[in-house]
Amino acid sequence: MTGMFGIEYRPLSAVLLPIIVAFLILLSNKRPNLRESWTLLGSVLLFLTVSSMSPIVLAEGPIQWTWFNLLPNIDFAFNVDAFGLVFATTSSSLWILVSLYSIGYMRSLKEHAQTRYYFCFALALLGAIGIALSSNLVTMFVFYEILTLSTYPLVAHEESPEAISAGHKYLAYLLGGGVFFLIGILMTYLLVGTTDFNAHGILSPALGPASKLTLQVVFFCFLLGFAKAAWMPVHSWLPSAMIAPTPVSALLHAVAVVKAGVFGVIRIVCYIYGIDLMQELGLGLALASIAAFTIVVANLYAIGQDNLKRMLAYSTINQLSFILIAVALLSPMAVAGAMLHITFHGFMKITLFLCAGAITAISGKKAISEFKGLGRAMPITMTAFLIGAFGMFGAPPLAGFISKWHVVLGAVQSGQLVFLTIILIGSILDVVYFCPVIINTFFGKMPETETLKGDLEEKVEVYSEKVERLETKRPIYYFMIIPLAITAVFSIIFCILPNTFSIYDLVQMAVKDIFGGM
Amino acid sequence: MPDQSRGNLNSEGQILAKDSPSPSNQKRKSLTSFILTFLASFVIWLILSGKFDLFHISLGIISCLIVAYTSADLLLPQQKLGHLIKVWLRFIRYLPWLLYQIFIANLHVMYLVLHPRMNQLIAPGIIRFKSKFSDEMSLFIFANSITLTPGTITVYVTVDGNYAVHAIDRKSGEPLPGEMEQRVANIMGE
Amino acid sequence: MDSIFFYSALFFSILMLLSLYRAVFGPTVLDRLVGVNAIGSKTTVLLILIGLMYHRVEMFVDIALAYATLNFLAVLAASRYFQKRKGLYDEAPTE
Amino acid sequence: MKAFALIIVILCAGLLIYGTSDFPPWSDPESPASTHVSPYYIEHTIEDTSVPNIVTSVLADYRGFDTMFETIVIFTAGIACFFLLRVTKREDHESRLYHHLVTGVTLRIKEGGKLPDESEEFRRVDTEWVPYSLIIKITCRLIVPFIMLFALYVIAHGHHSPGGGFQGGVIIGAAMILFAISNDLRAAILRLSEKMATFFCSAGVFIYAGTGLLCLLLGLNFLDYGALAKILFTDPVTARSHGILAVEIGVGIAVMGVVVSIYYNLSSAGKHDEGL
Amino acid sequence: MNPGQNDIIILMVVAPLFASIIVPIVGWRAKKLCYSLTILAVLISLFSSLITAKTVMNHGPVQYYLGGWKPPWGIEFYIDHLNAFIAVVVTFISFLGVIFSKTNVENDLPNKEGAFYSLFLLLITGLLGIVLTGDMFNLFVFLEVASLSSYALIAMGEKGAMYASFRYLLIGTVGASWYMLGVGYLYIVTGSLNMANLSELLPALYQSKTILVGFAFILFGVGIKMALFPLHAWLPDAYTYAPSAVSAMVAPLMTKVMIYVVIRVIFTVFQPEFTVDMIQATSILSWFGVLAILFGGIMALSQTDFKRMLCYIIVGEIGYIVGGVGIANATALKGAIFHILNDALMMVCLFFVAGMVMYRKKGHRISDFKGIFREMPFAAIIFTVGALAVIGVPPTGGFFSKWYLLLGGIEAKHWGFVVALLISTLINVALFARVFDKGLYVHGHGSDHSSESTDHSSGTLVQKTPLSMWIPAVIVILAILLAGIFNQAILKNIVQFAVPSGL
Amino acid sequence: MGDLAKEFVTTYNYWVYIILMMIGLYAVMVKNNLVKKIIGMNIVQTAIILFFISIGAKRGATIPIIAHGHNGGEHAVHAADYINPLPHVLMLTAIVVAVATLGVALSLAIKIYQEYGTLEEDDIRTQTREE
Amino acid sequence: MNWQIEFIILTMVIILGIGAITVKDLLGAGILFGAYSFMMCLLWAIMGAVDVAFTEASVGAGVSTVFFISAVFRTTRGTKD
Amino acid sequence: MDIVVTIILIGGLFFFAGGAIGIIRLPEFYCRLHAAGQLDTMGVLWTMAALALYVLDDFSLGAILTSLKIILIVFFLFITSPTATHAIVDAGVRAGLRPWRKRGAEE
Repeated sequence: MTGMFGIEYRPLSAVLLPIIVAFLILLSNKRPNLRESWTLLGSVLLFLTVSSMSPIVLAEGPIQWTWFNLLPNIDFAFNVDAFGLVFATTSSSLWILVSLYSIGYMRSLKEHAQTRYYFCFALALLGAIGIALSSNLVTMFVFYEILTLSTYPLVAHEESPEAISAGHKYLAYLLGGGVFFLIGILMTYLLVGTTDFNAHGILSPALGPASKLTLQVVFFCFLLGFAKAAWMPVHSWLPSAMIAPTPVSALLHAVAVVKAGVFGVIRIVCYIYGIDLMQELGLGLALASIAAFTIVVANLYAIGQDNLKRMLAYSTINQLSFILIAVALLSPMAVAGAMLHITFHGFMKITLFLCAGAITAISGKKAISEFKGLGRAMPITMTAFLIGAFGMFGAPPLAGFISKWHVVLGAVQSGQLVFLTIILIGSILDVVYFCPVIINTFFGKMPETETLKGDLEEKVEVYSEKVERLETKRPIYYFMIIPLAITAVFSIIFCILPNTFSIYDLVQMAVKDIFGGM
Repeated sequence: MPDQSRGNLNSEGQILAKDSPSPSNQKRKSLTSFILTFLASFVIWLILSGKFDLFHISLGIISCLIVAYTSADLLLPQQKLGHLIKVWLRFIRYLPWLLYQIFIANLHVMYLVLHPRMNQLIAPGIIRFKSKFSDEMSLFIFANSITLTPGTITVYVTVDGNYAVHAIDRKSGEPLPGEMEQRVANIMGE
Repeated sequence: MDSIFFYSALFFSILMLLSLYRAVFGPTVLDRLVGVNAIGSKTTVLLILIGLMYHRVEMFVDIALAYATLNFLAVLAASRYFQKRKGLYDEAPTE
Repeated sequence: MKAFALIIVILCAGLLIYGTSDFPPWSDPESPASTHVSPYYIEHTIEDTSVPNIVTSVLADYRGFDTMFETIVIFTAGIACFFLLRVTKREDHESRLYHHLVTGVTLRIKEGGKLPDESEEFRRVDTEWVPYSLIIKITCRLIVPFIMLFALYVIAHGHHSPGGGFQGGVIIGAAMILFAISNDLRAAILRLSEKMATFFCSAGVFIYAGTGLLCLLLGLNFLDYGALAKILFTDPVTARSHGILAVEIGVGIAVMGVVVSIYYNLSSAGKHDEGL
Repeated sequence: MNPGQNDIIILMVVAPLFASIIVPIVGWRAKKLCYSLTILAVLISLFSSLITAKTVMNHGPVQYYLGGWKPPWGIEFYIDHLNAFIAVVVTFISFLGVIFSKTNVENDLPNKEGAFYSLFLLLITGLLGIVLTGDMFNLFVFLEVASLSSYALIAMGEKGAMYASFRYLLIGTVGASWYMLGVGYLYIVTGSLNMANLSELLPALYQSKTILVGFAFILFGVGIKMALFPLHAWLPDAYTYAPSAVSAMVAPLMTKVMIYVVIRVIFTVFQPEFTVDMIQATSILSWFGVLAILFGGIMALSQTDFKRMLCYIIVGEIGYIVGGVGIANATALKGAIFHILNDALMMVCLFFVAGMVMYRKKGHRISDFKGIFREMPFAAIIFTVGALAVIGVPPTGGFFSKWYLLLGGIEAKHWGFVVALLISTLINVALFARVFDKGLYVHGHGSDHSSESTDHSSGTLVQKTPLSMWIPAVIVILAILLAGIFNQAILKNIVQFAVPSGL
Repeated sequence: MGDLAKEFVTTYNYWVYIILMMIGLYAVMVKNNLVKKIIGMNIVQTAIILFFISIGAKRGATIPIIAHGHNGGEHAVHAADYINPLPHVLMLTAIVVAVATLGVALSLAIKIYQEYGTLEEDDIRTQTREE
Repeated sequence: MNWQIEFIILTMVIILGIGAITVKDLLGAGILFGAYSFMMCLLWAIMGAVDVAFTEASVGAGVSTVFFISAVFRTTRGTKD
Repeated sequence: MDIVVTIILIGGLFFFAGGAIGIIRLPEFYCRLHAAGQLDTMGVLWTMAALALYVLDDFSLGAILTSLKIILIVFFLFITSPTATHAIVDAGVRAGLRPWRKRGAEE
């Protein structure tokens, strides 16, 4: 096939699309409608491009595309393999929904600097897609940094002092981590002369010349580098980044940033070190311990939170560590579960965040204790929230069940019963901290002064006396409801049909590459 | 007096000081002075150069032309040729006398300087007198002659011939203006 | 003859040291100027003496001439300063 | 600060003395400095350039490129002084004193009085003006032409005796300065205007660099005066000698212009009024 | 090689030289013409440097005998890969700088266009001469040409520039004198001034104390000029107060060219076995680099003035390069040489931004950057690219030179340098985050007016940034990106060969 | 005359240049007045010129101008008869550089005086700090 | 051959150098610096560097002293040190 | 010839010595000028005459020209030296330097 849409050019076009969109957004900054249609168009095209690659990858194996030479033995190259495609599909499909939602959210709140917002959003997507598709550590590092930098203005979007300091914290953690990542890359390059990902790991030849300690130190450098994965000592940027607008939080938690972190860790564990080397160095255990610690502590934190978004943030930390622990078990099933959980958690968490955002945008409430009676006022939103929450602890008809099931199987497979226990405890604690929300919304009673009658439309009527803007911008309110409904639906669909978007096939293929079979 | 030049100046167009007309900006380019300057400088060139081949001579001619062109009006502003030669001849006649005077006076100063009780011998003071010259050149020669003669230094001269002379003791100051003025007047034909 | 030149040159240098006293310790600037002027005239002669000691006097005459010229210039410029700026004692604290 | 500076100074001195201990003996004819490169110059100067003054031949020919940039350095200084100091605006209250050239009378115009134009007759004088001493004026009038002649001699005879373009140029500049001191700066500027001085700066450097470029155009390397033989109709050795002369003249003109220009700007702080 | 190709080398120096002579004269009549003449001259210089670089790449080092005299006796231009590379950098940056200077000169220095451009060209001439020459003393002369013109140019800045320039002059002259003293020490024991000849003569004398002291003084002298850490005191003031066109040009180039001199002296005039093995000069140097990096970073953090902050960043960046030179293995040196290009590009980029902000807001404090992302979005983009390059974010060139420096540091196990480099990266992030915050977030808490309204009002009120500022800035960000993307092409074709043999 | 004294006398030039250089350096660093600093700077430069000229000195040799009377063009010129001309050439350049620097430095001093009304460094610093 | 003269002159050079930087009067310092240049010129003539001596005579004695005096004329004579 | 030269030279040295001592001994600026200006001029005249004579010893065109040059210098100094002296005095007077008076004399 020839032309721009030939198979070999698809990785490139997937990467170029967000850039083009970003600059189109910048150019049309005076015309909001045009700007937002670029965003939507771009996201849809990106999703189509990415998903069009999965049949080819499944059929013919990875798509290689080398652009130019960066450093000796290191090219600026893309290698679309199954695992990368999982992440790419997730983030590109979620971009569509988040864009839709953003339009509603931003317009309804009359946010400032919307051009910057959409511009940075597109660049963040560029980072995520690039991370997913890159074929070596250096290329990945490029996109990793792009992702970090482009999300910084988003985090500090509100421009209040707290927002800016949150942004600084975010930058400090992630770029500081980036430095360690760079060291890791440098050491890898020095030890083996290449940084290409390989399903069996590339560092094993280095074991001779370099000591075990070196490799262990390098691993921790990498781990520090992926501070985006928010494991426990380096997690604190995540809750403070909650100050950002909700779509941004959704982006951070579900679509791009933290997922890029765990994605990176999986890449390091499976594709740089390789399963055998990990076991030999005993690093799996170390990683699992960190993750287990994180799960427990993050859950305890989450229970104490009254702010919904902060609670969700700790929930995210907890879920990410769940993925890490799954990888650290180093058994095929567990790894498959981890990969699946990237996608599934993305969909579920985004549902939760979109709900939280909708609640804030419509009712102006942020604290869980104020949510009394909202379930009746906003039934669609709260139903979606319920779905997301149950998905989190893996209740059967929901997507979380599939991934958790795989992980539990994997834990059994590898015989790490301690960690199995911790996973289970974690899931139970999930229930505990979601309970207050559910109880408050569905069983609590709304305070007298703010009683809402009927469905959403009526609520808007009531509020129109107080808050004018909700009324005037009413149609765009649907922009917020529809995405979260869609994600909630997908959370269910993924349980019933795990192979939507060929996710399951791709995961299986990836695991087969790594372990040579399930 | 120079200090008077900054007196009380109020009236419009008051004369502050009288100065000689500056030769520099009056473009009196006379051929005579050009040729004379050229010749004089060429003689000096030959003394300086000491090379008589064609190349260096032509360089000399070019240089002397440049000098004559740029500074003929400086060296010889207005004199007539005959007058000039006469002045020079008389000046050369004047020189031995001047040298003799200088020598004598020098010995006097030496005596003063080397005398153990010098401070009692010297009696510095300023002498003022008016000379009869009106020509700048004669004023100049007279002033420099006074300065060269030890024991006396010209402090200032004005265009109209007022002199102030600093003398180291009475003996040095006494003969002024005296014989020297006469001789200088002779040179300039006044 | 060389030795005579040498000793007279030496004598000149010692005389210059004497003038130097005035140049360095002269109470007013003008005293320094006098000292420097005196050094200058001695230097002119000394240059020719050096030329004689090198047996290449024709080379040194030019330097002496230039030296005499420019010494004059320097003295003139310095004295010109006082013709324009009054107050020998006002501005500069003297020892 | 003083103690700190003293420590640094003493450290430097110690370092230098340490380095001095391995020097070859002073004025030793066998020292490397006297035996490695320089004998070539001494022994070949006549046959290469027919210039007896070795310093001149090395300066203008063997290391002519150095000298070219030495000229550029001084040119830079001239331009820099102009750039830093020159002011074109003039406060009006300064322009009150006028000199009537014909009679030599100095006038002060009252406030509101009509200012005469700067012309042949009237010349502006500044507040700091003092009458110029007659003796100094006449002395300078007499010796300035002589100094100029001497300077030209120095430039022209750089081949055979000490001197050369730079010294000659400085002496011409000194003659101009002498003139400016003995009369006033305006008189000097009337003789050699500022633009003319700048033009001389440029022209001098242009002569030097142009000679080099001419050599390049004639087919040899930059500043290889041997190439001039083609247009001077002489042998390359004589051509080199003439090339050196041309270069020296360039240096002389440039240096003269620069010295004069710097003096103009320094002595009047860029106002080009009365000057020192 | 035919002689015609060689003649192009001398054109590189002579073109700006002739222009600098003619420009002041032309300036009396036609002030506009000065600018175009200057551009023309620098363009010629740029082309000839490119052609020379090509020749060097194809045929190896080129020599040019000035006056036709063979090297130990005459002066030569000796151009190898290192020279050719730096010469291209110098001409390129000065080309951009000249284009940029137009409005600055017209607004701030009326009636002195001729002198300004003349000095500008002389500065370029001097810098190019330093780069090209193969003679130690000739280098000094060029150094003085460049320094003198830069003193004058810097002095014409805002209030305070005079005094800064004066200090620069004093310190710089002492530095140049020390350099000359060092050359004298070398001369007294070898009798030669030619670099190539010296490198042949010196190995026999490596035990001599004189050589050691001479080497030390050359390094001191050049160290002052390039503002290596303990000797940097003149730099921040001078470059902060200089006119924006001047600081955009002098700040990136002067120090870089001096670093070139250091590389020349350490690795060509003296052989690595002396400087690296015998007296360990390079390891001392690398520690000074480390100190410079840390000191520059910390001082930059405490600045409230953007240009002054950039000046301290320069101090730090010099530390990078000096450290890379000091590590003295092939990788680090490659990184150091490549960083010369990158640093020059990113510094010129950031100083362009400072100039633009100065033009619009009449100030260059960080607080003046408030809202530039809205009011001057393209300047903001340029700033962003420059800042990213300084931080060392991958697609820009800054990353790759840092990569090699780090790699070299790890190879040499020089952990101090590696750590300093990484810390400095973080400090740079913090530095630019401050500016970003000022530029990006104008609304503060509780934004009352919507973004669209500001968008409309800002465009009309303030005057537009002129085209002459635009074009160079756009070129420079393209260059930064291209230097990153095609770093392998640059490294493999030129920089690799620029690394001296014996390492 | 003892060996030590002889040694001292024959290397006196080097001692003097070091002393001068240090005087100049001290003046540049410590002196408060800008013109004094300029003088110090110039002294440093002259000291270096002195050093270079001392390099060129050669025992029993004459000035570096080929004498016509003794050995003109047809005779061979012996290098040992003439003082090493190269340092002279270099120092001519250095003197020119020194005077050029002096000119620029003095212009700057004048400008500083116009701007601050003083030439004392500490006064200038106080004024700068007050702003 | 004539180290004695050289010795005296070098000593004078040092004295003048110290004098030039210690004198509490800028004009005096300028004049002394001019004298310093004279001595340097003489020194170089003694060492046989005629061209350098010539240059120093013209530059140091003439031009640079005049420059100093001009600068002092345009600024101030007084100084604290 | 050598003896003549020596004698004249010593005469010149004598005057120079007088000048140098005068500069140090005389009590004030104006008086010092007398010593500095005139005795030095005389000294220059004598020494230069001696040197010119010595040069003339080797009788050739070059020698004559050289001695002429030396005479030129003398001539030059005879014009400039009194002028310089005058300039310094003038400066002193204008700068307001009071001439020294003997204690108790005249007033």
